Amino acid sequence: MKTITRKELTEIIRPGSSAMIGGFLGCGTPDEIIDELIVSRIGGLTVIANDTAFPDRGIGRLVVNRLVSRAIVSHIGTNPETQRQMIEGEIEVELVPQGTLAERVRARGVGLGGILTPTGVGTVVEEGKETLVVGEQKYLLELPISAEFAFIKAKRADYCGNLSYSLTARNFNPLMAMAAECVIAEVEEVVPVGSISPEEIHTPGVIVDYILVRGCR
Amino acid sequence: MKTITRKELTEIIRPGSSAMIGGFLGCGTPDEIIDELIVSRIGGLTVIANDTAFPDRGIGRLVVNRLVSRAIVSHIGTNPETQRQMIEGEIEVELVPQGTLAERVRARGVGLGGILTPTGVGTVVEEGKETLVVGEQKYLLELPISAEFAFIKAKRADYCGNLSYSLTARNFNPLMAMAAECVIAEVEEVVPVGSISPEEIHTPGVIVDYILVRGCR
Amino acid sequence: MDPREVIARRVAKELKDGDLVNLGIGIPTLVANYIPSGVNVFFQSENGIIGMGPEPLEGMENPDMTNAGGMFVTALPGAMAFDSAMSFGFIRGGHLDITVLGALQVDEKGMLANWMIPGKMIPGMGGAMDLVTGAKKVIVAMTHTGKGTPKIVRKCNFPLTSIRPVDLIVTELAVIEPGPEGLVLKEVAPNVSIEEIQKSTDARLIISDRLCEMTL
Amino acid sequence: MDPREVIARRVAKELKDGDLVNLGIGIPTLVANYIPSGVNVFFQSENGIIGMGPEPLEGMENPDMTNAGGMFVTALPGAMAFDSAMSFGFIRGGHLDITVLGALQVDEKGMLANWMIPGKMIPGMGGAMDLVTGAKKVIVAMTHTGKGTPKIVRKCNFPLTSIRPVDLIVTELAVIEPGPEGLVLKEVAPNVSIEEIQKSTDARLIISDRLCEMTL
Repeated sequence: MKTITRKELTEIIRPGSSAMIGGFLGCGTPDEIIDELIVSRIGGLTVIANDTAFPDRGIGRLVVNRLVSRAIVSHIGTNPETQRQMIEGEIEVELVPQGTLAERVRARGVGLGGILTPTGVGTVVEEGKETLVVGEQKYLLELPISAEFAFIKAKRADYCGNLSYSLTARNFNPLMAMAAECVIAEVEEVVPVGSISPEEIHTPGVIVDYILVRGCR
Repeated sequence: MKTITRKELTEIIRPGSSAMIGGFLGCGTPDEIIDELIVSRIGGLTVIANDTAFPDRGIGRLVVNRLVSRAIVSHIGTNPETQRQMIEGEIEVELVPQGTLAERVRARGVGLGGILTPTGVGTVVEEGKETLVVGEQKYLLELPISAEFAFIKAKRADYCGNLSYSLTARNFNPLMAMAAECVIAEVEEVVPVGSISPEEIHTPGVIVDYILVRGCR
Repeated sequence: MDPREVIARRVAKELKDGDLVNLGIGIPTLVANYIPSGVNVFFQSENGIIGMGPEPLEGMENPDMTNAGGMFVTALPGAMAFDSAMSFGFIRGGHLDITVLGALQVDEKGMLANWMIPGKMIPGMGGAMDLVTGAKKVIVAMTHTGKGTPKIVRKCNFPLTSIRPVDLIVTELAVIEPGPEGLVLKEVAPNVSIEEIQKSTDARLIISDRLCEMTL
Repeated sequence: MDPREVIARRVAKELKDGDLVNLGIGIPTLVANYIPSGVNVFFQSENGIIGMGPEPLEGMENPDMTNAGGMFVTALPGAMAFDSAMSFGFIRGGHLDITVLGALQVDEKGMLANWMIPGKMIPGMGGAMDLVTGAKKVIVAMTHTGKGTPKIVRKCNFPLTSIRPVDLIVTELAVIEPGPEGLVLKEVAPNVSIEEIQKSTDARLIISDRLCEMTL
């Protein structure tokens, strides 16, 4: 684990990368990483996230700034700009049921080859997917999803990179930290090793590559 | 959620039941529930657990007292009595890789129809199982596992039944609490609602049926 | 009474003590305001909490504490936070007693369409597909028509949310229960005739033997 | 030097700073005693902890803090506790850098058998199948023979642990690396001849061009 500055982000993240980004309508999203992507015009991104938030918030700002070429998300209803870009063919959007998205990200992180879910059976979500019947119930085989980067937001880190999330800002963050090749965590503060109890650490430092402390340019 | 006594356990648990039991070599096992099963001779049990611990500890004591007719576990090496009963045909043992057991219990609790794991491919664990190839890698389809009861051990409960586990005593407990029809939790203490922080609650009270407080007869 | 309040009040009567409940955005959210006294329910929100409380007082908002609509909420004593996999574990795993959602269309078989109007509006399914597939009881809370167009139709022509039928439809005019024979009209709002309801409904309604007036 | 210590010392040299490491029961556990200075590793234990420390002082044991062998251990600063699904998520998901395990047999293809002797001893696989399948590097740490019987064989006749070959075999006599051509003898213990090693080995050994003496 290495602590980095906003400027150093631009040496690590290349345009055209795929990135999982934590957050739920902006809550638990790494806003300063997003700020830097916008300032440095790092575009052509494939974004895997719960949603595209609002035009002026979180991942929505990446969309408005035209840095996203593809989005794999469960919801775009709160961001008219995503809908507009999608309808005009400027952005590719793959809609995934939220629970399925969570399990697909998790599957990658924990080394499963896929999961069987009843969600989406008999709907357009089933199209092009393998189905299996287990005990008379039909399931969709949903496959793991991976990315080069995970941009996550935690409340606190310790100097080993152990992360602790807060309330509903947790959401997809710990799942994404497990699933990407390079994990960059934006945190509000860094505390001494040992000051977060073993039960309050949600993501271990050994899987975190970089820490960006908010407000440190 | 209802608080019960050891005697009331015997009105709830019938001989011949299937039960998931938390613990890892006895650590995080509900010992007083086991005491009561032994005292009341509630036998013919199908036990789903990580292991059968030691002859004088945890689930091992159920085996020694001949209350277990079937065990679905990952390891019996620390309990010669389980091995003896198995070889002599007195107990049926299904061995499941530990990570697969965890995912099978979890799958049931979170409503998945199964998971694909690379673990066990090409070994005796593959026998009789469906295999799938995803992206050139072969996986076993492992199915959810359920039980009538989950006997779990938590450090603390609040008066809503919210549970908090401690260190390595957590292990299978929160997964099992999600997967069984009736959840009975043995706890060391019950604290006022609101005194366990939202991040420290690992199992919500809404899925816990009964609480047995240690030392309360 | 405002139609939205009628719907929310009637849905609230379906909640039982100890239930784990998920309320969708819009009218469903209002249900929380009308829980019968003596009934204690736990609200789950997809974004990762059980034990969600009402909107905070001004100045007491916390950026890490929002509901699935992105609005600030509070945590009640005994609240629990978790990640998205766990959150949908509760939903898909059958631990959620009741989900209340809005609808674009519901049909004679109880099928729900609520996430997309082809070629027009594609908000996405969010958690709706998991909620309808996994909850023990699915209640649709919606105005009976959308700008005069019936939302209770013979067959949904918008994409379905799930092939699992909903359990109850509550509108400002009626309470309707999908069953094996079709949609059963169980309750009518005060001063509303069966004919008026059928007129605003594209699907054929079966009149329950025990039809009664909606009480709020 | 005790053969077990030789093995543990040599394996310890494989650990790199920052590695996440899982040590099996028996000889592998001893590896923790010989970590090179300046190398900081994190020990993961299947039962649910990263950051496991050594045995506690007498009287400082806690019943909620044990290792995968059921022995009391301590938590180092920065330790993290988790459930069994998460624990094997780290293992199966490729987050574990090194696993060190014992063996009943290893064969020419690097296949490992370590959980059952048919008709004789069936401890069960525990976490071994996941560990061998999922870890980035699998090291077998074992005595070269079992009561004089070779454990490095042409083909395992005990049930396999995984079809993923191990990466390194460390015994008190030799360091052997399975490769596409077979087992390559890379290091020999001081005062041990190649002939002696081959005599204690059922499988044919390929002598490395860069064969050297084992340093501890």
